[in-house]
Amino acid sequence: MNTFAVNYGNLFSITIPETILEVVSLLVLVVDLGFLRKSTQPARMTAACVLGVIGSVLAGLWLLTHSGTASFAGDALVLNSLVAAAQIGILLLTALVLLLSFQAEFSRNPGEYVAIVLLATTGMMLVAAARDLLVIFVALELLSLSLYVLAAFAKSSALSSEAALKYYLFGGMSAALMLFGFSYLYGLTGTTNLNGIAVSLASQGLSPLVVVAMVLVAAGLGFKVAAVPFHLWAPDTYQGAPAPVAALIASGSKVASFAVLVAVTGSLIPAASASRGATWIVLLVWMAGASILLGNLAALAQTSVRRLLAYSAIAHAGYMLLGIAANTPQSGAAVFYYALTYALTTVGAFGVIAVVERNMGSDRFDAFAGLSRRNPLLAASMLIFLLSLAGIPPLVGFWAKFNLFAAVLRAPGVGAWGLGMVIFALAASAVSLYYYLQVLKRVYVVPAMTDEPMAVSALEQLVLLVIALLVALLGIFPSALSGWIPLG
Amino acid sequence: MHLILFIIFAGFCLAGAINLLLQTHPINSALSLIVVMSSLAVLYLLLGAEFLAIAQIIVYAGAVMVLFTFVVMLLNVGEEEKTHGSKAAKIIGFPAIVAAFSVLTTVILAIQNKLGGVKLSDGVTPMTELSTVLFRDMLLPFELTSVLILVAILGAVALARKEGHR
Amino acid sequence: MTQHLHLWLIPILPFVGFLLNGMLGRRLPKAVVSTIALAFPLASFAVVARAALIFIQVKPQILPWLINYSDWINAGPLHIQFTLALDQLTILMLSIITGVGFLIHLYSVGYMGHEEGYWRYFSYLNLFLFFMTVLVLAGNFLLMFVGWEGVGLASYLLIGFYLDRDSAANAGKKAFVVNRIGDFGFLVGIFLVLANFHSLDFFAINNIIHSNSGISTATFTAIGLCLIVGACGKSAQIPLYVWLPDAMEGPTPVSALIHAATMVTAGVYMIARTHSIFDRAPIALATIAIIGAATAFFAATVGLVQTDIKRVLAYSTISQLGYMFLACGVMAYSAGVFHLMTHAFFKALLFLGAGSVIHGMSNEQDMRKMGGLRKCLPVTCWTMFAAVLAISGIPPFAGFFSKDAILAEAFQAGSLGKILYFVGLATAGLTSFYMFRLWYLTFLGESRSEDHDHHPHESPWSMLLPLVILAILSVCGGWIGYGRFSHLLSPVIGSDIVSPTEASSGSLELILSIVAVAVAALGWFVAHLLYFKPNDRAQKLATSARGIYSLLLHKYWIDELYHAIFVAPLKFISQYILGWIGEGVLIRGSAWVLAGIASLTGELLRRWQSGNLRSYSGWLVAGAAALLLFAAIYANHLGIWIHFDPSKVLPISINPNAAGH
Amino acid sequence: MIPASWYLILSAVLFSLGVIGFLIKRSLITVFMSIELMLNAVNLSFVTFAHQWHSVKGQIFVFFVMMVAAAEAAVGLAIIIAIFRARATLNVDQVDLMKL
Repeated sequence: MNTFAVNYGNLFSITIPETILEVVSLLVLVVDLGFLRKSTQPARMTAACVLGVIGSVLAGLWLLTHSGTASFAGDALVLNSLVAAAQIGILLLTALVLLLSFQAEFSRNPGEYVAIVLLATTGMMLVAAARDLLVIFVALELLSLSLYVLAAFAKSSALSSEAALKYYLFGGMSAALMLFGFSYLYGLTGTTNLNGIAVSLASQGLSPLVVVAMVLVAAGLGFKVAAVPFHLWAPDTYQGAPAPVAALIASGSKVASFAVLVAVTGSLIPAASASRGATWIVLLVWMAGASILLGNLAALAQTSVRRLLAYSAIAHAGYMLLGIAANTPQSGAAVFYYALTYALTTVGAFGVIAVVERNMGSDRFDAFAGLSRRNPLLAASMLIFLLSLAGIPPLVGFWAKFNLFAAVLRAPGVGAWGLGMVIFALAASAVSLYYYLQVLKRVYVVPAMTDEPMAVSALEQLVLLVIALLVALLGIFPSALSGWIPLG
Repeated sequence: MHLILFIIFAGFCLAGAINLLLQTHPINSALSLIVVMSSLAVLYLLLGAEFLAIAQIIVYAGAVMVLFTFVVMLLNVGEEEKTHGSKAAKIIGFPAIVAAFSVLTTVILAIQNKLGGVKLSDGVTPMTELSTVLFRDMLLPFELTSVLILVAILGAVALARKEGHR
Repeated sequence: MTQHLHLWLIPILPFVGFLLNGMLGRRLPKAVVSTIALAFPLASFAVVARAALIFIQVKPQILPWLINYSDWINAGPLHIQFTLALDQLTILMLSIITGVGFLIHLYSVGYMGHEEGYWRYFSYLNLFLFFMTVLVLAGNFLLMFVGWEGVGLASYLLIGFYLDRDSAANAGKKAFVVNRIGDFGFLVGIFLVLANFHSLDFFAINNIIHSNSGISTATFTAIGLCLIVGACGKSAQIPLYVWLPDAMEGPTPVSALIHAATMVTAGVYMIARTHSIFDRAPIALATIAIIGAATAFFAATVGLVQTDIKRVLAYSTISQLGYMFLACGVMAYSAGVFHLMTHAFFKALLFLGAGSVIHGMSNEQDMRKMGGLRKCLPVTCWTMFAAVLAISGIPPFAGFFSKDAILAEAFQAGSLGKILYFVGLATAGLTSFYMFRLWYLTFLGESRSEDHDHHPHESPWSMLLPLVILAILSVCGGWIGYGRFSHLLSPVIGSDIVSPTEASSGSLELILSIVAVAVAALGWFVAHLLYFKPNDRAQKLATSARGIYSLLLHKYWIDELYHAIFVAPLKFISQYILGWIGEGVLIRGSAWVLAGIASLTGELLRRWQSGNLRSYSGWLVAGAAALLLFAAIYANHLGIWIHFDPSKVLPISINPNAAGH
Repeated sequence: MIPASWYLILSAVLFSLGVIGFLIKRSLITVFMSIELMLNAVNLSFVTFAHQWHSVKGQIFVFFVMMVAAAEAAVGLAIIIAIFRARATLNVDQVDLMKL
C-alpha cells in the first residue's frame, strides 16, 4: 500500500464544491427551522430553494474557475476535465430541479427537502469523481439514501411511499449484489483502487471469479441506470415520486451512475486481457440490447406520461450502455455528452409534467389534451423536449445519438455485431418517435376538456423556456460546449 | 479447534438465517437475525478481525436490530399473512437462485486451492493500523459517512413525523 | 463580387419570417402577417437570383463554391464543418424552392385568408422554406440530414394544420412515422459513409472516390441501398409511398409546395447529389430504376379511378416522382433533375388550380360533383389546361421535353432499360388519360353540383397571378431548358464513369419522341371519348371490368395490407401482449392461453410488471442468474475454464505477505 | 487450518438465503431484515479476503458497510412507517398500486 498522508487540509482543498453544498444545506436547515418556523409554507419553500440554487451555482462557479487535473488519496478521487464537466452538469441539473420546485406543494418540510437534495447532489458529484470501490460505494449510498427519502416525501400520496419502497428495496438488493461483486474484486486483487484493480487484473489470467464479480457489479450499476433486467423499479418510482424528485432521479443520478460505469469499465477491461474485456463488453451489450428492445416496446403501451418517460429512460440507458461497451475515450466522452443532454431534456419534460399535474391532478394522456391552446409556450417546450428525446435534428438529442453511434462505430474491433447493434438501436429509436407523438398528439391536436389557461408561475415558465432554448441551441451548435465537455 | 468453532458458528449462522425465513412473526425473525449476527461476530474473531467483531455486536446486533424491534413494536406488526400475490417469485425466482448459487459455488470450489487457508495463528489486526488507514487514507469516505448519517436523520425525521390534519 | 454574396442569408431570411410570425403573429393584423410572410421568401429568392446571375454568367468556373462557416462538430477524429455549398444543381433547386415557394406563399394569402391560425400557417410555411434551403445548400450529409428531418417536421405540422380534423392529425403522424423509416435508412447510410470514408463532406467524398480508394463495390452497393430507403421515404416511392395520399389532408397550397414541387423531390436531389456513389453500385442503380418504373406505373393506375381531385394529383405526383427515379436509375441524372424542374412548375400549377376550384366550390373536392366550371373559373380552367398538356407530354409543353428525355435515356440503357422504357411509355398513356379525365370532369359539361344556390366564383388576383406565372413556366419551361440543361449540370452530375448509354442517334430519338407523343395522344383520345360529353361509357366500362375497377378504386388494398402486416401485429403486441401484464383476468378466462407455451409467455409478460414486489425480485434474480449463467458459458467458450492457470490467479497463497500494509 | 473457500461458501449461502427472503417473505420488515442478511454475507466475504491478503482495507470496507447499513435501516424503517400510515398494511403483496 502506498503511503500518502491525508489531512483535513488537502481533503478540504479538493472537495470545496461539495463542502459548499454541505454548508449551504446546513444553512438551509438553520434558516428554515430556525428563522422561518412561523412563516407560511410557500415562503419557506421559496427561501429554501433560493438558498439551494445559490449554493449549487456557487459550487458550479468554483468548479468553472478552478479547472485542472488533480487526484486525491492515491487516486481515490480524481478531478479532470471530464469529471468537472459531469459535476458542473450535475450542479446545473440540481439548480434546475430546485427552480422547478418553487411551486411544489408535496411537502411540509421544505428545509429538509432542499437540504437532502443538496446532499444528494454531493453524493452525485463524488460518485462521478470516485475511483475507489469504497468511495464509490459510500458516495452511491449517500446518493441512493437521499433519493429514497426524497421519493417518499409526498406523504399525503400513497403512490409516493410505494415508489420510495420499491426504489429502496431494489436499491438495497442491488447495493448488496454490487458489494458482493466488490468483495470478489477485492479478494482477487487485494486493493479497492480502480487503477490498482486494473493493473492487478491485467497481470493475472482470467479467473472465473472475475466473471462472477463482473456480473454482480453489472447488476448493481445496472440498477442505478435502470437497465434491463434491473429496471423494474423505474416505472413505478418515476410514476409515484414527486415530480421534481423523479426529475432528479432521472437526471443527476443517471449522469453520476454513467460516470461511474465508465470508470469501472475502464478498470475491468485492461488492455492486456482481451478475453476478460470481452466478457464485460458482452454483458453490457446484452443489457443494452434488452433495454433498448423492452424499453421501447413497453413504452408503446403506456398511457401515463411519467411511465412512458420511465420506459423511454430504460431505452436511452440501453443506447448509452452501447457507448460504454465500445470503451474508447471518444465513446466515453460521447456517453457523457449523451447523459448530460438527456438529463437536461428529461428535467424539462418533468417540469412540464409537474405543471400539468398540478392543474389536472393526473399525468395521464388526457391531462395533456389541448395543452397547446391552454398554454402555447408550455406546449412548445414539451414539443422540443420530446422531439429531442426522439432524436429529431437539429435538437440536441439527435447530436447526442449521432455522436454516440459514430463513436461506437469508430471503436476498434467493432465488427458486424457492433454495426448490427447500432442499426438495431437506430431502428428502435425510429420506433420511439411513435410514442412521443402519442403525447404530442394530445398536446397539439386533441381538444381540451376546458379552455381555461394552464396556471403556471412566471419562474417555471421561464426555466422551462430556458431549458427548451438550451436544447434547441445545443442542437444547432453542438460543439458550443466543446471547451467544457468534449463531444467525443 | 478452529474447525469445531467454525462448524458450530457457521451452523448457528445457517440455522438462524433459515429460521429467519421460516418464522412468521417479525419479532422472531429479528431474534433469528441477531443469532446470525452474533455468530458472524465469532467468525470475524476467527478471521482476526477483532474490532469488527465488537462493532458487529454493538452496531448490528445492538443498534440496528433494536431499531427493527422498536419499529415492530411501534407499528404493532402481527403475524404475516400468507397472501398469494405472485407466482413468478417462486416459479422464476427459486430456479434462478439455485442456478446462481451453483455457479458461484462451482467457481469458488474450482479455485479453492488458490484461495488459501485460514489459520487461527495468523494473528489479529492491530487496532493502530486500522485506525491509521481509517483516519488517514480513508478520511474522505469517513467524513462522507457523517453526511450519510445526517441524511438518514433528516430523512427519518421528515418521513416519520406526523403531518397534522392532512 | 462573390465576397458580398452571403449564402447564409438564403435559409436565414425565411427563418426570421418564421420567428417573427411564430412569436408575434397572434397579435399582429393579417396584413402585417402576410407582408412578413411574403417579404422574407422574396428576399431569399432575390439572393438566389443574384447568386445565379453571378455564377452562371460571370464566373461559372469557380463552382462549386464552398463556404465553411465554422467548425460544427469537433469530436475527436470526427470533424464536421458548417458548410454551405453552391453549385449549378444547388442554384437550380434553390430557384425552384424560393421561386415557386414565393408564388405559393402569395397564393396562400388569398387561399388561407379566412382560416383561423393564419399566422401559424405562414410561420410553418416559412419554417419549411428554411429547412428546405438548408437541405439543398448543405455541403455534407449531416447538414443535409438536418434539413431532411426538418422538412419532415414542417410537413407534419402543416398536414395537421386543421387542428379540428382528427384525420388530419393521423395523416400527419403517418407521414412523420413513414418518413422516419426512410430516415432510418438514410442514417444507416450516413453511418456507413462515415465508417468507410471517414468524412461526410460531399466534395471530399467525391475526391476520395475519384482517387480510387479501393472501396469495394459491395460497400458502394450497401451505402446506395441504405440511401435509397431514405430517398423512397421522402419521395414517396414503393413501398414507402403510403403517406403521400393521406398528406392531402393538409391545406392545398401546402400540397402544392411540399407534396408536389419541393420536399418530395428531395429524394431525387439526394440521389443526384451523391451520384458518384451510385455510379459505382450497379445493383443499387437497377433497384432505383425498377422502383421508379414500378411506382410510376402503379400510382398512375390508381390515379385512373380516384374521384377526389387532390387524390388524383397525389397519385400523379407519386407517378411523376417514379419517372425521376427511373431517370436516376439509368444514370440520366440531368434528365431526372430536368423533369424535377418541369414537374415543379406544372404540378404546383395543378395543385394551385385544384385549390382554386376547391376554393370556388366552397371546399368540395369530389370531381363527380363538379363540372361546367369553365364559365365560372376561366383563368383557372385555361391555366390548368396548360398544366394538363404539360404533364401529359404534349409538345411543346414543358413535360414533353423532360419526359421524352427520360424515356429516351431509359431506352438506351441496356436491356433492363428497354423493359422499363415500355413501362414508362404505358405510364405516359395512363397519365395523359387521367389528367384529361380530371380536366374534363371538372371544367366541361354541365354542373353536377347538388347545391344549386351556390355559384362558384373566380379566385382573387393574389391566387390567379401565381397560376398565370406558373402556366407560362409550364408552357415555356421545357424548350428553354431543352438541350442546355445537361450541359449546365454536367459539371455537377455528369457521370464520371463511362456511361453504358449507346451513342444516341438523332433518328432514334425522333422515333422515340413520336411514339411517346402518340401514346399521350391516345390517352387523351380515350379520355375524350369517355368524358368529353356526358355519357355512360365510363360507367359501362367500370361495370364490365368491375374487378379491376374495384382493385384500382381501393388503391390495390395496399393500406389494408399494410394494416394487416405491420400495424395490426404492432398494435396486437402493444395492446394485448403488453396489456395482459395489467389484466390477468383476460388470460385466466381463456383456456387456450393456459395451455402450452403460449400460456407461459403470456403469464410471464403479465407477471413482469405486476406491481408486486416479490415478483419484481423474482425477475431481478432471474435476470442476474441469466446474466451469470450466460457470462459463465461465454467465458467457458473463451476457454478460461480450460486454460485456467491457477498459479497466476491469486497471489494470496503464493506470497501471503505480498500485500503490504 | 480451514480452507478460505468454506467461509466464502458460507457467505454465498447466507447471501442466497437473503435473496430468498425477498421472494417468500410477505412482511416488509422481514424483507428489510433480508437486506441486512445479504449485507452481512458480503461482510463475511470481505473479512475473509482481508484476512487472506493481510490487508486492513477489507476490514475498513466492512466497517463502512456497517455504518451505511445502520443509516439505511433508519431510512428504510422511516419509509415503512410512511407506508403503514398511508396503507395500514405492511404486506408486500398489497403494496402494488402501480403496474404495467
